[in-house]
Amino acid sequence: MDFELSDTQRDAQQRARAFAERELAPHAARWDAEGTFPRDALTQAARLGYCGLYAESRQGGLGLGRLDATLVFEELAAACPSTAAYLTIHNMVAWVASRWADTEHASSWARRLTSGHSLASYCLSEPEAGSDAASLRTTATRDGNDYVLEGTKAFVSGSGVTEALLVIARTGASGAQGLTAFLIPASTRGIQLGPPEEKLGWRNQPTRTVHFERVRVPADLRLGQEGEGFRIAMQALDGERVNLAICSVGAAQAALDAARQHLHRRSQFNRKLAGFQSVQFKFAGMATDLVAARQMARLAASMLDSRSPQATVYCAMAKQVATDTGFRICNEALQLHGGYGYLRRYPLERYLRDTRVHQILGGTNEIMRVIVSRYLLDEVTAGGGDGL
Amino acid sequence: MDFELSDTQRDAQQRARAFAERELAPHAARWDAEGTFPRDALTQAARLGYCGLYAESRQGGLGLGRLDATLVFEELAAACPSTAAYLTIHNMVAWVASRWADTEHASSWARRLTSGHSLASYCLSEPEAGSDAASLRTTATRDGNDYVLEGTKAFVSGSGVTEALLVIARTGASGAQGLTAFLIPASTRGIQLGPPEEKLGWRNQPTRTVHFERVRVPADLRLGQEGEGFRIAMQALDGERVNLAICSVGAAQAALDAARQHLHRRSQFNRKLAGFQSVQFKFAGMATDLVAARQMARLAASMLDSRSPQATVYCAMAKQVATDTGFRICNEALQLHGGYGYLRRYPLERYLRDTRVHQILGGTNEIMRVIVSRYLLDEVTAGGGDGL
Amino acid sequence: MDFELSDAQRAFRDTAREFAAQELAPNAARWDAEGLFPREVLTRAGQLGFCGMYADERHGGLGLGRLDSALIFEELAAACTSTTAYLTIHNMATWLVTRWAQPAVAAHWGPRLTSGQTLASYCLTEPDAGSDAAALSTRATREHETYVLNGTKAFISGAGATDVLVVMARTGAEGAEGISAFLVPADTDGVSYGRNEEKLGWHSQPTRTVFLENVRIPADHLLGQEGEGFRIAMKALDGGRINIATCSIGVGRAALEAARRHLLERSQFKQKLASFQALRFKAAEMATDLVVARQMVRLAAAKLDGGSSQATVYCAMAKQIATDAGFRICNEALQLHGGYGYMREYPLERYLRDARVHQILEGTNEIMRVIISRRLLDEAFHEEVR
Amino acid sequence: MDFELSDAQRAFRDTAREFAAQELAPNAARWDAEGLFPREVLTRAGQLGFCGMYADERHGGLGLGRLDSALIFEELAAACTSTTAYLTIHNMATWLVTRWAQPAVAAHWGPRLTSGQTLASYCLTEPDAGSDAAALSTRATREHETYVLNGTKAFISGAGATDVLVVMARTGAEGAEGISAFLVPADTDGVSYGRNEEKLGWHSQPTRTVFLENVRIPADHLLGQEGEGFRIAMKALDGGRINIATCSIGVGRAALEAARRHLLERSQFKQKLASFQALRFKAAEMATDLVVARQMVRLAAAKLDGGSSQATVYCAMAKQIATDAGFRICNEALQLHGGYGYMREYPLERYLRDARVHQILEGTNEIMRVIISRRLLDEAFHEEVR
Repeated sequence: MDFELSDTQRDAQQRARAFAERELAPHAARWDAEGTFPRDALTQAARLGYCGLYAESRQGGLGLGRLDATLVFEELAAACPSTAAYLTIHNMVAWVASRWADTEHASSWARRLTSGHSLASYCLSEPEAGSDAASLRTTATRDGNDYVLEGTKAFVSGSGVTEALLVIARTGASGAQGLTAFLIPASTRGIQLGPPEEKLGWRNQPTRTVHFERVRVPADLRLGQEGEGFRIAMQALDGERVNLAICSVGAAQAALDAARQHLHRRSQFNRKLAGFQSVQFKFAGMATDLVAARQMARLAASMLDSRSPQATVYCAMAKQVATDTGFRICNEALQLHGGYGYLRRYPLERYLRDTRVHQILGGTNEIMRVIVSRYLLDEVTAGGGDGL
Repeated sequence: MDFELSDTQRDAQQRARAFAERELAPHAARWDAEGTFPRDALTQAARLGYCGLYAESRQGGLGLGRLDATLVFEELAAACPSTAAYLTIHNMVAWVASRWADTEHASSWARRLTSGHSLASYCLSEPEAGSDAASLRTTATRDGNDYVLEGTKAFVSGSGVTEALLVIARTGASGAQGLTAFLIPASTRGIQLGPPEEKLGWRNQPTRTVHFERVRVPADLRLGQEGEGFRIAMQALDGERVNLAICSVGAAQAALDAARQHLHRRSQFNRKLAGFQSVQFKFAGMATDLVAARQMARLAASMLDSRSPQATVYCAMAKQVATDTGFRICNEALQLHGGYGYLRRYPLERYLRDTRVHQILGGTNEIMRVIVSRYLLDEVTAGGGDGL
Repeated sequence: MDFELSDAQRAFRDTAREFAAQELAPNAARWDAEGLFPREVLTRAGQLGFCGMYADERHGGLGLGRLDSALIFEELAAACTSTTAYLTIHNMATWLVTRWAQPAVAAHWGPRLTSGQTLASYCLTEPDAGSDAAALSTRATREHETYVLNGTKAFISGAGATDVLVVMARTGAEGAEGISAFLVPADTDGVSYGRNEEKLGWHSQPTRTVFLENVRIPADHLLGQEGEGFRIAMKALDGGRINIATCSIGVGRAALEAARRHLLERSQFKQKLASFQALRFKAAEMATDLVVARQMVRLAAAKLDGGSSQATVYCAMAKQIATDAGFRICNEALQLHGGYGYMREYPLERYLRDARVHQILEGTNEIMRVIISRRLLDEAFHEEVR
Repeated sequence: MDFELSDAQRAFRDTAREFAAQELAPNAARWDAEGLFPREVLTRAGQLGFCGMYADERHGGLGLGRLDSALIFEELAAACTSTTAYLTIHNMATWLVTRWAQPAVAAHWGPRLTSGQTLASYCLTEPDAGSDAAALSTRATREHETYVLNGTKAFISGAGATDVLVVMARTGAEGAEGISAFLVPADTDGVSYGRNEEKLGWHSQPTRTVFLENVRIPADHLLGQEGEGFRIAMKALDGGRINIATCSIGVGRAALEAARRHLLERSQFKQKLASFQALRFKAAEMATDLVVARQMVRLAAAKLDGGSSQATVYCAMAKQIATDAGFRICNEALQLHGGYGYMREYPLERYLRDARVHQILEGTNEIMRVIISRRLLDEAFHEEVR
């Protein structure tokens, strides 16, 4: 057991921080205000390998571990939570593509994703199947060398500006076993986009409903085998939960840093805010919770890296704790700013808006509790506190 | 709408406070340490009418409203939470007896209870039916002019030192409709008591399991009709929830007062504890929550008084909020005392122990949420926030 | 002690509910999206008396108590929190004018304000005096029959769209005793505005910095006496805190109702959300929190109506509890909506944005704790606050 | 960075678990009820090295790190928190002696302490210097080859049943720099004890006030140098905080396991409690909180082992988070047991009573916030604590 970052890890962290401060931080407020998708910055990020951080190296990814990836995502999220969060989705898809592409056609797409030449969206949720992925209704019907997709996917991040869609669709019977994964060019005929949703945050990435009307996809863009889609989707989600957790940590760290500066700068009643004990106690609580949240994200990431059979449980724990903590810290940092925190001139209200969705996406935090309690109470081999 | 106490109410409050300070406060710690049931003090309380506060006046009760009763109970609980809590149970039974006694035999018992000549216990919960009262298994079988009771009641407060037992038993089919209420002399043959339970708190009142083995009860000690038992039990519980709520408020007020004194007396780092802003903020939060909890208890009591159809919901809300708040305030007041709070020399650890059970008794606070959510989500006529 | 609404109170509430359903609810999302200040609707509210609820009847007010007013504000806020919050500020300013202006000034402006023809802003906060109002530095200098005002006021609701400014300025020495209150017509020379601040919420009302540069007003525009301004401001704030707390109750109630509908309509895992016990418990807690908060607000309003010497501490308690509860309920209701909660198509994200500032305004909730602890720890009033 | 336990760590943990199951778990309830200090069992713990876990091997210690020790303490605390908490104090005192005593004194007392033949108490707190340790007023006056100690120490765990006292006393001026540390054999003339304090929990260890009246000890019983006592005490406290935090993890774990069993066994409304979603969510949150707290404790222990300059702040964080979580988990587990949780027949009420004091001891959790905020707000170390 060793809690220190290696020199390599520190280097990666520093490089990410420098990149984020240079390429993301100066623009984040504007992207948010104008709803600009930061394509150029993502291209810059791709040059550092950030579009395929943990994608397999045989497909052009950096092949890093998930723990290493959290170091990068945290730094990016501290500068622009929304951009970092989109990038984690792209990385998730790039990883799935790199891991399950087993045809030349699919591999060529995987390499386009890991290199950042193409960007990706993830199409899992449906209007009637949010938390309950096993009940998906979008169908993919085999027809010669193609599959024909029909259905609707909701809450698709990046849709409209991305080139590739990872789609989970039903090729077989109802339930989890009937699902299959496909990597589909966004320009394929029959793909219709809904209008961009107006959202509380994540405003620099479009979110749309995606309709599939007789969308014909060559069979060599299927990822994995028929029926393997649910397992792929769940594995992808485990990683994405850690990613969302660490993005919340990054944003919260930025909020805490902003609060610290404000407390030293602003005076009331002839005293710096930093001199009031109630403020100090609040700040101490925020800092402590932040360190704990970061540890949980890293612990879960390392469980994924070591392929622990309990990784799913730890990812769920980390996602719940870190995204709840992240939002709370952003909210408390806003409060410490008083009226200024409510204004767009300061970044706090943006952090609050951007982190809020982390408690919902990738499985709501209620679903995280479902996962943890199932392990705790239903599985034969699970212990109580001891088995954790 | 009027939030001020009337002069009569203030008088009642002051009288109760004076009684509590004289007869309860000086002995509470000793009763707790030695497990002494305060029979004499209860007899004194009876002289003021406190054994039948809201029992019907035709049976010797004071016939007060529930709101008036909360004023008395709060003051008693501030001096000795455990004694006050027992007294609320006695009052509940006395009220049931006074309300449903319809024979001379039963009425004579009702008058003994309201006058405090006899004390009462309430036998509802069973080892296998805690929250789920409708599934009670204790049976009462009609045999000529008697009923014969068989079964076991758990967690019976006062059992072994009280003279009368209010017992809910099954006379009919399964479910809530098959239950009937009886008032049974504790000396009746066949009633066997388990050993006194060792408990975290409420140590000046014995808690025992009560076994009924062929206990023969004259039919004229039945309260109400056959099949009315569940309804009686639930009405009794509504009132008892308000009582527990206000007992928590009383204990919390005492804890807050103790904390206030301590903060003015104790210095650290050359400053009174009351001078530290973090301490001030904690104290302010406690005081605010306490006022809110008291309001909820009074609101629910007034709903009972006006026979509001929503009284049950408000009683559940008040019980959950006030008992959670009461425990939290006692716990925080203990913390403000530092190491001293952990010692028996100070009353805080006793307040903590005594209030803890209020979150469990009279329906756990989880059951309170069941009640509120049922009203909110299942009843056709219920509104959301608007209907409340 | 009596917790029932009177018939008159029910009538006010019903009128307000009807107005809210017709005039506010259908437009709230649009006003938010487009940043529209609904001047006309406010004037229509004035026709019902809602622009001068607790102003006296001589000046066209309804002469209601704070408790009565809270019932009305709750209904309006459940339909559009942001607009109602502005309306409460207008009511506060209107009350100030009708209560403390000299007769001629009150006679002129009072009926205009109570009828909603004229709208008001309240100018207390300054860039360097947020929580510490007694440290404000805007100056008002007496010159013959006029006062000349110079200074900067920050976070002024309605500024730029209103006709009258109630301004706290320093006429004397440092500290609270040197402050006086003034009525400043917004079209007076020297009044200018910063840009409309972009904010997390409260989009249906502009927030601007107000610059006062040699603003010359007649001397009779002084409200109350010289040096009385801080006391007036604090009295206004007691009521303002109840008002903003009521706005939190209203929006919390709307959020709870939306959550309730969603739980009853939406299915996952082949069951209505309303059948999942964990979500049921959450809804129960939200409802309970709402009732607790509402009781506290009504208690505080009654204390203010009754002239209790402890009204300030009750108002502070109500403000803290209700604005915290309001935000929490909105946030939890958003969560119960899942992804839909995050979208503008549903009102939850707006509720969250609008409710958030209530924990900051009219004294942050930290300042509420300062007030409460000062009374209960430092002073001898402990026994009375129960 | 590596979150896995090594084989050696697993072995220590398993040994501790076995010992705990055999020697502590079967007796914990009785020790609590009867107020027994289990001296013999502590000596048997010493035979496994558990009385000198991080004392050096030269003096008979195991020479483990704090992280390794935390693994052992967690196992023991899950079986009997109160006894384990005392054992952690003994370990702290033992480490102090073996690390700072002069060679002859260390050679004499070290092996006795690490083996558990001799037990120790740690005497820092005074009646008027609780959180403010630097203000302590016990004096130690040098007289030739002796020191003479006078003063009163409060809340001393084990006092009256232990053989050695590690005492902080003032040899110089006011403030932290004037404090020195001493080893005082408990049988020295002038050492006397107050009555065994009645406490909410921790009944298996006596707590007494220690009176020092002209207690004369050889001058070589000074630990470290004169004036070094406060620094030594603070170093000891860093470790002590991890220890007490670990005790909270242990008892929290035991409470969670009990709750888990209860949920799986008990039925209401014809269903297992484990099938009610609201209770399932509660259990999930308890488990998550436990894992969070354990990670924080291990992180802090690793920082201490690695000699991090920020170890103190991590230890403070771990202490606050873990002792708060431990109490909360015990309290929630009690609630999940309903009425049974309140009865001594079940261990929950004991867990609650034992865990409660961890939020107070070794610096209250309020003092933890003082430490954390001082470092992160006042000093320049912010960037390193992540």
